[in-house]
Amino acid sequence: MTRTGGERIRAWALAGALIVATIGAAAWGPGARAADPIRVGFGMALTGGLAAAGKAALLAMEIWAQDTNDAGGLLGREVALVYYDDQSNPANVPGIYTKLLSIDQVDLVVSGYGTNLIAPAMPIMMSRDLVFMGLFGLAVNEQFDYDNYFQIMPAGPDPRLDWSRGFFSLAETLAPKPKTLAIVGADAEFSRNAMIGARAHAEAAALEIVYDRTYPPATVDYSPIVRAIQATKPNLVYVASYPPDSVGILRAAKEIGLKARMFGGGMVGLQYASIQTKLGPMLNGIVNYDFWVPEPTLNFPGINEFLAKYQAVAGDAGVDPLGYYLPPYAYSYVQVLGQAVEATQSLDHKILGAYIHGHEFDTVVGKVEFGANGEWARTRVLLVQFQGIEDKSLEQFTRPGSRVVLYPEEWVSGTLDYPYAE
Amino acid sequence: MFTFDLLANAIVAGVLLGGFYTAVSLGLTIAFGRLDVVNIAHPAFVILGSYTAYMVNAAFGVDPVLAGLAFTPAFFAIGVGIYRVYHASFERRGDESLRGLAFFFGLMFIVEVALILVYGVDYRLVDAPYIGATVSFGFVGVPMRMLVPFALALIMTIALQQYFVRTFMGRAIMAVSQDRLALQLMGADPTRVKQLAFGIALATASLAGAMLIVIGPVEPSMGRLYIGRVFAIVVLGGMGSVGGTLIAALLLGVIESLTATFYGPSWAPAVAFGFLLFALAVRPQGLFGR
Amino acid sequence: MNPPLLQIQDMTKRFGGFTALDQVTIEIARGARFGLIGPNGSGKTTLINCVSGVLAPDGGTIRFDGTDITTLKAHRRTRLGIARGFQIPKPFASMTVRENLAVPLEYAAGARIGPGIEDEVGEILAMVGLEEKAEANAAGLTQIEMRKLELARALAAKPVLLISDEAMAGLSSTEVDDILAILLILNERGITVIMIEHIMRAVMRFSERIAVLDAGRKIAEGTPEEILRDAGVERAYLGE
Amino acid sequence: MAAKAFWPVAIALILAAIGLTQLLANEYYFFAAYVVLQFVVLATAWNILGGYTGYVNFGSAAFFAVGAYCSVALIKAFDAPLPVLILAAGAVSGLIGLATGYLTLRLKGVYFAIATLALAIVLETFITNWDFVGGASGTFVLRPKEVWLFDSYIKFLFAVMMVLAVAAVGIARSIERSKLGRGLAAIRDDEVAAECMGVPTLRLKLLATTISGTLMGVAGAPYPYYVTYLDPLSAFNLSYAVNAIAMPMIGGTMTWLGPVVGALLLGTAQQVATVTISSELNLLIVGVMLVGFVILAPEGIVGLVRKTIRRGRRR
Repeated sequence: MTRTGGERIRAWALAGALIVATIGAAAWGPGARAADPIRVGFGMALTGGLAAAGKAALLAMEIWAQDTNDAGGLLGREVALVYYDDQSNPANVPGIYTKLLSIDQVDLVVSGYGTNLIAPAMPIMMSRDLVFMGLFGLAVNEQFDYDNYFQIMPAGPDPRLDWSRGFFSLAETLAPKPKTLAIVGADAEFSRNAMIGARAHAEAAALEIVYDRTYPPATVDYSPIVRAIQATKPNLVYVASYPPDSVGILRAAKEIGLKARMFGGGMVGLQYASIQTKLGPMLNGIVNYDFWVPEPTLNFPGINEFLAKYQAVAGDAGVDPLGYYLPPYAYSYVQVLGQAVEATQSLDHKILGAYIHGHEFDTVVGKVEFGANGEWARTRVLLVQFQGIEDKSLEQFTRPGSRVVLYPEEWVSGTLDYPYAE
Repeated sequence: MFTFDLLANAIVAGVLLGGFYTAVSLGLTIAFGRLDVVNIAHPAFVILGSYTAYMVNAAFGVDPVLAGLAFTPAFFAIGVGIYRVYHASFERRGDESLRGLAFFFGLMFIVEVALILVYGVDYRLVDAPYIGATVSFGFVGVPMRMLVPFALALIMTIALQQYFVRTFMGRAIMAVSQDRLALQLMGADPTRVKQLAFGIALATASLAGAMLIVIGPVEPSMGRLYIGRVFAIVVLGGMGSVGGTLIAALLLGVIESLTATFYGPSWAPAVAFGFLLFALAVRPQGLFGR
Repeated sequence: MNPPLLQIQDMTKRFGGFTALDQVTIEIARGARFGLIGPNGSGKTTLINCVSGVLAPDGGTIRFDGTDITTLKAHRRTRLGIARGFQIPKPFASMTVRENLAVPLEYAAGARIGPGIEDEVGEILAMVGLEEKAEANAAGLTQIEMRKLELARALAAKPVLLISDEAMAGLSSTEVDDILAILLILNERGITVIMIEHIMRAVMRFSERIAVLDAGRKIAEGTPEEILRDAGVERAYLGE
Repeated sequence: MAAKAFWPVAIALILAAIGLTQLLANEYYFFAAYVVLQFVVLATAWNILGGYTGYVNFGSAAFFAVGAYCSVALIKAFDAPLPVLILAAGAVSGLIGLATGYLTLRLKGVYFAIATLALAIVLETFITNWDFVGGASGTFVLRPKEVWLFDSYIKFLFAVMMVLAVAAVGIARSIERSKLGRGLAAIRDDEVAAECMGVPTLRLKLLATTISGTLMGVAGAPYPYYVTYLDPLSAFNLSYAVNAIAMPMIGGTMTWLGPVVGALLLGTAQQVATVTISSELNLLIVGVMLVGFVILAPEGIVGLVRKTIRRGRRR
């Protein structure tokens, strides 16, 4: 309680020194001035809950940078990626993008993976009028209504509805027509939105919703939930889930013997090879959304070359070995930006924004055209069904026919096998 | 949509889940209830157990539960090591309440991040012949995926109970925090007894981890979700009673299962923890306390 | 006639199945020097814990200065004037000796920190012989100094009733005499003192009346001479 | 006398912060400094209960999130201005602190720690299911377009957080030097002895949980405007709880300076690490530092520095 004056002064000096250090250290970093290469800046989830996706996306973007530089770069300059780990935490995003823009002075910016990590960057982009390419954000622009936001996930102009359009369009074609629907999903951002869409479709199709519940992501055993669904005897079961719960629900459905005409819909995770090879034949009959599968109808120019490069390095990077789901789109969203720069011969964001709005792009995920809200002008959320899965080998998931496309019409590669179980 | 069939199934599912919760909680029942060592890193070690089982299963195709059993000596050794550090740094200084807690908190974080560094944040699954199979008793279906951990948890509970009641060291462990005098009369060195007990507590994490990955996919930060549940069970079980832990875990499992089935799964965790808060407020000695 | 300062009536305390106190009734007059003895585990400390409010009894009542304090919290009892030392010293380890005394002075005796309090602290420390150690850290004291600190801290609460729980264990005979002298001075100033002690010589010399506890029951009460003659007491201490 | 120097220095710091916002154009520094200052408030708040009173709160994230969500609710309902948000968030979090304390503080200290863990989950479940504030899908919060005196909103937020940090540290410092502070220290050292020396332990502990909770809520109140998109997972992020414990432990829990030093050091290190070493190592460092410090330097940096000074003087 009785400290000497000298010590107090020292304590204050320490505090002062620390504050100076804070400010000084914050300025420190791999900062560089706008130099020769064209710099593309972003934050990406390289640790934390979304790291699996973030790392795969980064790999795809590095392949794009390599491809672009091999072809002579943009505007005759090399491209370089400048990125930081957002740790899957939205709190880090505003800092990262201000650093990218005001200290690293990057020329172009693209988003990190997922709605939660796109949204916190939006106000910064809006205050500086920058073109912002989004990677797998769901309905982000609904709130911000920002003209220069473009999003590469093919959800379509009305993401919530388009997400499950395939599932419900196909349900209409079943004979006899289904009457009842169960909806179940996780207490989290994507699944809540997907469920809203599913409810809207159900209303339009006059389906009776007999079960409509969410569960917490921490659920250990899904049997009680699946049993409760089973008890309502639904014709259709629409699931909006994340990877661990997708597995849990699927296993519980098999164990309990869930009966439904169609089962699946919005299950995240069943697109990943690591999960597919664990579930194997259990997947047969599931209808689920997807963005790209190795079907003949989706054989876009450049996709196979890209996947070959990706798969060659995926093992070392510890990411999804096949890389069908996210990586082609991560490649495409920078590809779109690069094509815009080349076409306009400009790095002026106004010009770039106007160009992206008015043109169609040829990418490894096919032709891409953006609507007014920055989403794909037309939806290309695929509805696929697992068919003929015999064992747990990785190879069979690279074969056409293991996941046939049922919707949209333009890309159909097979027919629906139903009921799921009766 | 209430039916008797659904009720019966919900209770059975809850009991099975409760069995697994018992396995996760027993280590803490020993450490917290018997030794007064508040090891909040215990669930993180359970996840570590899941990963060791996964590693062996993926590399050699060994049954995950057997792998979990094989790793118990390693976990025991880790436990002994941790207790030595804990004792020397905190218990002896009488500083366990603040810094000791922070120590385990940091440990939890280190285990989690170490797993991420080695395995990444992907969900990991295991293969075993019984995963996906179901046995039916009338209209009650029991997934083997849940039944195997349940049976194992029961064996673990009984084995530990017998050990504590029948062996000299077991009785010493039961006495160590409550009855110093009895311990002295038995001629046992409390530090050594606690070291042994903490080793056993951590060894259970290896088995519990194996059960966890049999039940469903596992990722490194999952342990946090169990901290609250596990403490709820240990406290409700009466702090240090093996039988009480079993009953409390079964009760929590059934409550969660009934909530998930009839009310809405969203509220299942809040119901469980609300239960804990309520219990702490009105009956802190646990439901089956002394 | 004035009522007794402390009336303990049918005090009962159980721990699970073990009865630590069984309907103990004791009355202590104002200004008395009262001794409480009994073998290990006979319930002396439990009784003191019930009187000071650390434990809640399962039955019986406690009246202090005529008012029922059975359900009163410990700190309220201290403010009323019941202060105690602990058998195993419980110093505030992060504080200096001076700060240790400041806590009861501020909270129990209602003093404000200021020049006045310094005098009080000095006086109390001088009384117990700790004035040299005023600025020392409490955690670094020797066992004997800690016992003195226990006593000093209880005095800082300005008690009407002082309970000394084995304050002399481990002290040399001159130190025991010192403490006894302090307690006698305090008693002369009007403070009622309850002494729990194993050192028979000290209890017998100090106390006007003595109560004997055995296995949670009061087996005898009387003057030191009566207690020494009591056959039951002898049995309790020496066995059958 | 340094006791008198505190407030002039504090006010000078605030004025310097405001001055900086007018001089320095680069927004990044304000984003980074905001986060560091936010941790100063959180660490200081945690230390009032943890360091001064000896009660460990594992649920700092919950108090912080309640503050943030209280703001979201008031923005959605009334478009309330920031000072109102801060006051309301403090009040609500303080009440929750009081209630938690009331439920558990009559028990052994560790039950309080466990209860705070459980509380975090109950509150997260509640927010997840409360659709008005966005529920599980999260919610967008648009920053006001303009703000008086500042040319960007983040600079304004930075200045606000600076005021809050100085206020929090000031409160902690006053408590430390007051009768209340000595009472809390007595509880930390020995609760039974404190009670027997006339310290109303329950009331003081409740006061400490309330003040601590209030300050944590206050730290969270401006957060929705900072991040502009809030979802339960990030608001209840464990990193808040970890940092709120690690920072005072590393800085030193006995004085107000400890959490400040810890937060400035660890917070800055994390900000720098975010833009340099992009790896899990970043998180590992916090864990290892926490464990290392509690084992090897239980009095933290401040304690170490003091010891060194004392030793130096003796020579």
